[in-house]
Amino acid sequence: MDITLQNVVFIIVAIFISVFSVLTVTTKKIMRSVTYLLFVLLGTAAIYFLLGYTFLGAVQIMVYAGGVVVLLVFSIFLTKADENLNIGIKIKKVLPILLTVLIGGGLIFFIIFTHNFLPMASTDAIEELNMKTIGFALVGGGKNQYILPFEAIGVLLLACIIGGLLIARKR
Amino acid sequence: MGLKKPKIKSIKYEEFQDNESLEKMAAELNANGANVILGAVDDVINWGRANSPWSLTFATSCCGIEFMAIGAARYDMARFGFEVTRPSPRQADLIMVCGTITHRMAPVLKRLYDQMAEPKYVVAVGGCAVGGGPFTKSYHVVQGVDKIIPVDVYLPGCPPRPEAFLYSMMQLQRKIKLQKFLGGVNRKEKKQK
Amino acid sequence: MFDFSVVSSWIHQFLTSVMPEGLAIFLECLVVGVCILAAYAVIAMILIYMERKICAWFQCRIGPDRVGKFGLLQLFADVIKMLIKEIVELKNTDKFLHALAPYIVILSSILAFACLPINKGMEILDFNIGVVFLVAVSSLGVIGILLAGWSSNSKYTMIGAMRSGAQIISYELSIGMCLLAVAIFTGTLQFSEIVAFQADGWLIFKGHIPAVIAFIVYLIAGNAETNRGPFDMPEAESELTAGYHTEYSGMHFGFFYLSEYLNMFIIAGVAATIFLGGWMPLHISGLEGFNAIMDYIPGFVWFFGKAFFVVFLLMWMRWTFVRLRIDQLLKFEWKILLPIGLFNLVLMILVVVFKLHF
Amino acid sequence: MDLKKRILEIAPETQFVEQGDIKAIVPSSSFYALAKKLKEDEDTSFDFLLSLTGMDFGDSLGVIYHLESTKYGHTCVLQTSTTNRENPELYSVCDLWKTANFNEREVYDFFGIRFINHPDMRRLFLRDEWNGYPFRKDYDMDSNPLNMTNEVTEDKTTELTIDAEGNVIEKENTLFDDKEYVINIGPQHPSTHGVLRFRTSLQGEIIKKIEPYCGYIHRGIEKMNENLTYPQTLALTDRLDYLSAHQNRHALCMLIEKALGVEIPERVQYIRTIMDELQRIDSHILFYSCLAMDMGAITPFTYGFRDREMILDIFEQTTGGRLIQNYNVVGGVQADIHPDFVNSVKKFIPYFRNILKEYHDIFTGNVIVHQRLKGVGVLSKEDAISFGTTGGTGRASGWACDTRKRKPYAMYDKVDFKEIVYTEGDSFARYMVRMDEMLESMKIIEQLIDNIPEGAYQVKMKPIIKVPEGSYFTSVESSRGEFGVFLESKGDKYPYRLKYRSTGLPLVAAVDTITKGGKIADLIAIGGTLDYVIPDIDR
Repeated sequence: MDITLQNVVFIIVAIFISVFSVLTVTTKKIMRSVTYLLFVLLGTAAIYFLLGYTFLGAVQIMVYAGGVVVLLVFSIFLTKADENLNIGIKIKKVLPILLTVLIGGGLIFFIIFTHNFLPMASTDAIEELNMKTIGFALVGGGKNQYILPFEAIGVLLLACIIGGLLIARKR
Repeated sequence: MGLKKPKIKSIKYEEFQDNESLEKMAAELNANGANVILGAVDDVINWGRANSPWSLTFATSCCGIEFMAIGAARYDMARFGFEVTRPSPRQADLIMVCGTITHRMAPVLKRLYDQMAEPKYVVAVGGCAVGGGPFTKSYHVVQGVDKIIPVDVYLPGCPPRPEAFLYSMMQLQRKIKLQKFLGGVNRKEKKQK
Repeated sequence: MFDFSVVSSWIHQFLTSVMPEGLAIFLECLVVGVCILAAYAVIAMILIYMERKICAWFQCRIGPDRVGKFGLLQLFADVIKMLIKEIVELKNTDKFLHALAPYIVILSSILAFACLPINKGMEILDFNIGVVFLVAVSSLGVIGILLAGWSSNSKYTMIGAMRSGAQIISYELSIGMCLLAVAIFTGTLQFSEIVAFQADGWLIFKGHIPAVIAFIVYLIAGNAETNRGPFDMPEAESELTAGYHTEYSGMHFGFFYLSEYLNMFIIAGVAATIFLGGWMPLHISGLEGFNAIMDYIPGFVWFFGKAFFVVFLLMWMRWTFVRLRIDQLLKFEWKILLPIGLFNLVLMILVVVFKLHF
Repeated sequence: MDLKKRILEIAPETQFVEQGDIKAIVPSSSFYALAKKLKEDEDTSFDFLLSLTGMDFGDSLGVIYHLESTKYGHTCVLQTSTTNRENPELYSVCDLWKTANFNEREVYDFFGIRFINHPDMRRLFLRDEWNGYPFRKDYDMDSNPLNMTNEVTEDKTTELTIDAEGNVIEKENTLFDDKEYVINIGPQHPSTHGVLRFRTSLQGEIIKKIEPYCGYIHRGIEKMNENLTYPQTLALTDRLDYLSAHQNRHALCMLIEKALGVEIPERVQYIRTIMDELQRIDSHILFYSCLAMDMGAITPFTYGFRDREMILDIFEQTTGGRLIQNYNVVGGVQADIHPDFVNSVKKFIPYFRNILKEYHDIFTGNVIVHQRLKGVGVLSKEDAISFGTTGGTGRASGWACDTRKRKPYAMYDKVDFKEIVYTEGDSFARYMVRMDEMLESMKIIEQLIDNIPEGAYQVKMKPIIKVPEGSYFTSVESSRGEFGVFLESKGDKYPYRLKYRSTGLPLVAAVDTITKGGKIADLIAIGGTLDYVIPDIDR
């Protein structure tokens, strides 16, 4: 297997994501944890861009990096969070943790080894998805189109906004 | 009405008034012993520092109004690159002590000075900052800011005219241009035993 | 019309002829990256010089004129000074985050800067969802600001950061509305296509009323997005000393300073691209001779000319108006600007559906 | 109504001193009752405490109160004292007049007199750990060397109260508790106009409480005066409120002239009046500029300074000084006016009339300015009188407190001008009062400038001036309120006690009341419109 630029970039991004994922859960400072999470999300976006899913990548940045992380930072500001996350692992919790790790790891390795990956890098699959296709898929009513879920999410968000306003009003 | 000729110990008054002889003195001080490359780098750095001293917005009394005046239309210190006055000591290069420093203010001024990032310069503006001014005999006035922090340029007057402010800034520029960042030291002092 | 893609494809062909394609692309990326950084720095310096001169002009002053001819070297002096100034380390703070924050801010503005199409064939990041990408990366900057405010461990910076966060997040909506209106009109989200769409007339002329409304709303919201007066609440010199970057010194402060100006340029550049035709020359249908002459002016001149015009408008705003209060500012966004944006969106849809545009 | 009889009715032990201004000496035990009566009775209603001065009489320590009624305009001077120098205690009047709060703290700071029932007995100007009381005659000047340790801010204060048995006990009050979000604005802050410090308790962006800390520019001018001859004391008045340097000095000169009984030539009166009004315009332009700058508009700031320079040129022509003129002397003015003076003033006025319109165009008419100023920081008329916020601030609240109208001096009773009074009491009214006052000032100058009579510009005075024994008080309308000078003389060439009624101290005392419930940004706008000058507050 020859090493293409694609592969090199992928490996770099993968290492980036892995390192920061580990840091996110191991750091003892909550603010740093959020920052590392930001890097992980940005790395994920980079993978999307690498795959040619630019729309997904942009949405990933906008919603997760720009939205969720900002929300997290704000909530940390507004609540009185302890500076350090000194949560030691208790003996009671060791078994469930181990179980989760084993099952999760097993699942991932199972998928990796059994799934038949398409040879992405060799074919010219790196073609940007047309915006129009996505747009019509989102608001179209035909087969494999998503008007119903789209509307449902819209109503849900509206309900969230109204609920939020109500809670804020009461204070 | 003419001014009486003042006497300055270290320099002739005519030379003190004349910009060229001051520049000559500066060149002489600069001339000896700098490495060619490092000296050139030094010159660039000093040129940069000298032409952009951003001052802290700091004023305690009367001189502060004249300080505002040099920022405004007629005197316009922006011409020299002193334009930006930063309200945060971290970002300022220079503190113009405009006005009297009292005993209560002294620790605060010291703290402001300590908060500034190197390189930092101090101009003592007005009689009060230079040596207590009309309030020397007061129980609550510091007899000059040089009792608390090192001063680079003294600017007398009560309050000094805006032109004098600009002149003091130019003197400070001269002083900055004499500094050695990389290429050696200005003056070698013998180590005391 | 000069097409820059001729140059870039020639370079690409030359490079691929002497080395494998992967390496060539890598090299090109490197060169482009360096070019972006250089352009970023140069434009920031031009902007700062411009701001000083324009502000001096508004205020009956002269502005910098002693350092170099017309004070042209003033900015170099500032940069040299700032580069070698001490970077203060604070006690009892998270030093890593404190040092990281300016880089996040500058990263976001460089990424957004790279989206601007400067000339025909000279688009660096030109996705088919370019507009969405721009909005996405520019929203990253707010994290840097929040981190800067938090990690300085000072009440002033904290209030500054909170204000800034609330302000940027709110005004992003209005910007989104304006961009959406444009997207509806042009039917694309790709910057190069938006520009190409305006070949027979700039959008502000083609789209008439809704486009003009969108342009004005965009200018206001853009001004707020860059934290410049009259919306410079987070920095509000007279209230919070220097807002979220109070505790930053040396080049770290320099990054905030640069990114503020560059963000302004990005706002202006996007406005120039989507409303004023980007690098498209001014064409008046019927006047063929005039159009031909206009075509001789290279595209990047058009682009920068328009962008700097918008920058001038923003500076005019800044040096004229009084600062708003934070609650008034948010009220202004949620109660006035956003409804106008939504209404304008509907208007734009009507215009497009009934083909009322030129 | 005979005030003397009235006072004797309430407090029969009162004695009257008739050297200089008539002064009623009241024993400390009956003082509070008398003060309460004088304030609350319908026919006296002394609702304005003009000045509160601490005094060291040598054997006893005391306080002198200058009271005035805004309803009837009559005044009276009360004095009370205690002979206990170790532990002096007097009754506080801060529940009658709100301005007494800060003034009593000042007296405590300088003389060590503790006021019973005062809620917040802390030092006002000096550091908490200061040794001794500097204004006492037996104070050792070297007892307090420069202390460079950082100040510790206490959140607790003591209050002296009287318990059921009539004993004085100490009570502890809390300024800020630990849970409050307190930020420190100042002493080095771009918008406090110098070195004032506000500790501000916030709830989000909303201000819950403000505690001002003064003294960062306290230079002890009043104490220094006690060792200076009368002509020497003049020099320090200019440095008090440097934006009404001329008016301050006018007040002190007037006081000394009044005490000596010197008749001042009319030419001098004309010149002084014109200079006062020019100074007022100068100060109000600066007010406009600084307000604009505080609110984030730098362009109006430079416009203001551009035009201010023209007034400074006129000053410089005649007096040789730009900001601090040192022009008035006892018996006249330092030098005759410059031959070009009349011309340049006449050139300036029409120019400035036009410029003022431009100011209104660029700043007053702006929607954002209206949003920021209207309805923000309202001070009611009662509060204004109680705090003694004279000047533009008082007039914006509907209190016609212009000294030029109330107690005319110099040429003010002969010229025609309107007293600008607004009733809203908000920041915008405070701003508009000053903008309109500039027009009135120009009107006054126009009436005088052409008719300056010929004559001497100075009365020859004796080289050593000795003011006859007694106590005197005069006040002028300075740029930002009633500036009063109180002089207690023992017949020496030095004043025994010289006290300046600060125009800014009542404003700072009122800040907490005005800003309550506002935002931080409002504090800046309010501070801008209150227009205080810190060296004047701290003296």
